[in-house]
Amino acid sequence: MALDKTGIARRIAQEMKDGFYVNLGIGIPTLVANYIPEGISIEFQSENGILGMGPFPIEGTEDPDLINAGKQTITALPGAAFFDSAMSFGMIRGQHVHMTVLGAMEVAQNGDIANWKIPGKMVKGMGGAMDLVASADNIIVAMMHTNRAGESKLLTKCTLPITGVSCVRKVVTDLAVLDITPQGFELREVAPGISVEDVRNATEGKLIVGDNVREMEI
Amino acid sequence: MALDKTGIARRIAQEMKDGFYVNLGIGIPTLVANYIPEGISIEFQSENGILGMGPFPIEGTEDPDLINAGKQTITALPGAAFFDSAMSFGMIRGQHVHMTVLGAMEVAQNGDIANWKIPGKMVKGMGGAMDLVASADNIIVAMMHTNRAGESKLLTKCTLPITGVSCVRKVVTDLAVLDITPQGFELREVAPGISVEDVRNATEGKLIVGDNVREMEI
Amino acid sequence: MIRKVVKDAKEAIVGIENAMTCMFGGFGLSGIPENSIQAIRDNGVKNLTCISNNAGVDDFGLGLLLQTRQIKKMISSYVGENDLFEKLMLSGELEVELVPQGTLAERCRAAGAGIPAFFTPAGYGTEVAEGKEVRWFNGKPHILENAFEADFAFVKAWKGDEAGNLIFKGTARNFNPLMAMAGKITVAEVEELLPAGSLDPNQIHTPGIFVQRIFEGVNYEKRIENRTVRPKA
Amino acid sequence: MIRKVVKDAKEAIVGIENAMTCMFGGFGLSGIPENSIQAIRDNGVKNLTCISNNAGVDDFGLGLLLQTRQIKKMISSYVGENDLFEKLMLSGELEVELVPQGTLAERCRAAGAGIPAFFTPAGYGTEVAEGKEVRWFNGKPHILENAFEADFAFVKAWKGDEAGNLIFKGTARNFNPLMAMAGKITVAEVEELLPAGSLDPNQIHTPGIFVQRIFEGVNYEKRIENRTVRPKA
Repeated sequence: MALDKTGIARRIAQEMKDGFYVNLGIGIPTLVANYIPEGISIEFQSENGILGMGPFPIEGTEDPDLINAGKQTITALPGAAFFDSAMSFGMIRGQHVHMTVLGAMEVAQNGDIANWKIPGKMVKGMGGAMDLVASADNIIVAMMHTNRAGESKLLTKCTLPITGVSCVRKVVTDLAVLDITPQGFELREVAPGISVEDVRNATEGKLIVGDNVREMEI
Repeated sequence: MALDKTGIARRIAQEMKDGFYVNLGIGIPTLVANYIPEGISIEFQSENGILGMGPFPIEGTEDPDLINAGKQTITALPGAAFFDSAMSFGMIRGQHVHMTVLGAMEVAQNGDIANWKIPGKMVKGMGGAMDLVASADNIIVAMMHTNRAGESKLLTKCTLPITGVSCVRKVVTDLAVLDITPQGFELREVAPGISVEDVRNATEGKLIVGDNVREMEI
Repeated sequence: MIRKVVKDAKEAIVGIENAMTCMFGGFGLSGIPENSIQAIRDNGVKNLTCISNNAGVDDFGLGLLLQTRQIKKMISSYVGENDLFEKLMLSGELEVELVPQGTLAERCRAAGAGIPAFFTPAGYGTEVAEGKEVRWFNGKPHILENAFEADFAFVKAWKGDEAGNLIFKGTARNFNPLMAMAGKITVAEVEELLPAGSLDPNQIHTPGIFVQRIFEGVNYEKRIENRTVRPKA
Repeated sequence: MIRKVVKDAKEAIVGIENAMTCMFGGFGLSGIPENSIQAIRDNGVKNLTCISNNAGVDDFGLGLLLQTRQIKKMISSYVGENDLFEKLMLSGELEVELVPQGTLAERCRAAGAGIPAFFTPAGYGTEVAEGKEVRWFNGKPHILENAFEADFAFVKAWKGDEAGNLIFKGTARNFNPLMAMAGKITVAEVEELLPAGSLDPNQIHTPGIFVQRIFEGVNYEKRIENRTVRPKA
């Protein structure tokens, strides 16, 4: 069965390594914070100016001066630090943030990503996404494998204006875990109950299937 | 009679305008702080990271964590701020500092200044001088008119490696006040008891003498 | 002490003119100069180019100046959450330049720090890079971005002193210190204005040299855009 | 909490190798990483390239590593006040690259902030500009300067916490926060090391993300280079 959003977040949480500073985008990526494996230490950065971001505040303790990049009220953990936007993106561009998890509208088999604009329809802006994808060594995309119309979001080439070039390293969808390799989308894992054929049918871009595809453990 | 260093400092202090942020170099420029006219407000910046620099500390209260760019122990006035070197030179390059007073070995009639290096003899480095002279709109040089060998320090062209190009606006020496103009060193004032001829004899570069040369009031 | 204290926002915006470029601090509705925005609306000045990470919401923040059609152009990184904005943009009434958030921040800082241009990897290969110089460093492509220029910068701080020093709180800091550096005239409104000497000089975020005018703001609403909470245990 | 605390300077410098490039915070003798410098001297590693605004004095600060001939090259803005330095430089034993102080600071920050190069007016028309690209902005010439690279950055702070957050005191801040951003491995020594949560997150100068190793230093001398005082009233 295809994963739900929580399942995608759980699977991505397994990618975290001890000592990582991590930036989580809006949507599914935000959920990842809830599933960090026991025994490893991670700190979350939000690009609007906090390191050491904690969970949402207890009702009644919200502070308008303490939000995340999704403009949600948050809390700060012991050891947190606040800083301005130039320093924040200094951390990002300077590759001090080890991993970025982002949503996407489309990912191409060469690692291009599109997630900021649908010409004529939606022009909200790129926010910090272009800085994030151009900088981090380790970009993971969290998204559904197909859009609401059932069309694949894993493409030969992006059709929407791109956010960054050849930057995505890994895609985790409701159906599969795929690495971006020079050959294309290399299938690593399938969701429980999902077949390689299911993934192939949902993937427009070039899919590489090796011998060692396994089922996700989540 | 030619001015002493204190006299030069007193004359330069008259150039200060209310609301100026000022950076004073090492040597004669440092003395300027002692002669700010009554009724105007000035704040001193030192490029190692303080705004609102005060006088030297009372004996016994020196703090190794509180020095100026000459590495002298100082104090901080109420309203002072400390900052890092990048922000400090941001203030300087960004022209937030209104006036810079520097010493010099040589000044050329086009406003070039040399004050950081004597090849083969003295190579201490430029410190912040190159940033200061390249940035400020209002650079005043405080120096003796001639060197110890009696040679003019106001030249047609600098002989030493320069610190900056066409940047000096005004020179105040023991003999005179001169503006740098497209025509050369324009004599504005002479020290009490000094004649225009004295200044002419001590000036190797092109000297412009208008009708309105007056005696310094200090 | 250099005199910088003004009475209120009305006095603080004196000199603002049609077609000027103005920066506004804040991220979403957090840390925005509420008083200055109100005063600009009351002033009625028109054809402004506004540099701000976001454009407020329909009835708050810079949304107020969109309602009154005082903004000709917005330079921002993210402009969602504002229906009027979308309508004005699609109808062509409002020009919009979208800039990656980190580039926006750095272009403000650069303006204040006398750095006219710098290379950044952000936006390479995208629409943002069109017409910009590309150069490779360390095996990676970068684009050349220029410093902004701004006639006024409007920022909001938590505490300030009469010397113009500012301290921000939490993530309300965001773009404020960078824009404070960048304005030809920087106006700081603060929740609490204190005598010089009241703030620890080690803790100043924006040294007073960057601030030309400062006042204690009134009636801060500090609206929360996206209230998210955990239930009480 | 990400683990960063090490026992002492000896443990903090593990991995340092001959011919590495190291940054050292401090201005004159103020804010220098005294413990780390001692440990590097004891370690004996050689042929270092050192980026530091100054080179210490004969018997303190980086002067200690000059005595032992561990430094191959100094990149600094001002190297006066050190006779041994002058002797080594003139004899050719020591390479020296002089950099304008503001450019030095900005090249450190740029390294940490992922800005590979930027334009600055400082040094145009001087020896410093030789071989560098010149470009005019706003009617003024500027030169292109590159970010530094450093294997290690050694910084000294007043207070630090176990999360690596740093707070500096007075003008001992200087280059320390910039170099902290720039090191592949940044070692912070602090006068007081506190548990996470002890420092106000609004007051952090260097967020812990930039610091890989932190320890509480011992026996700080904090020598004053140029003691100037007024007499007691």
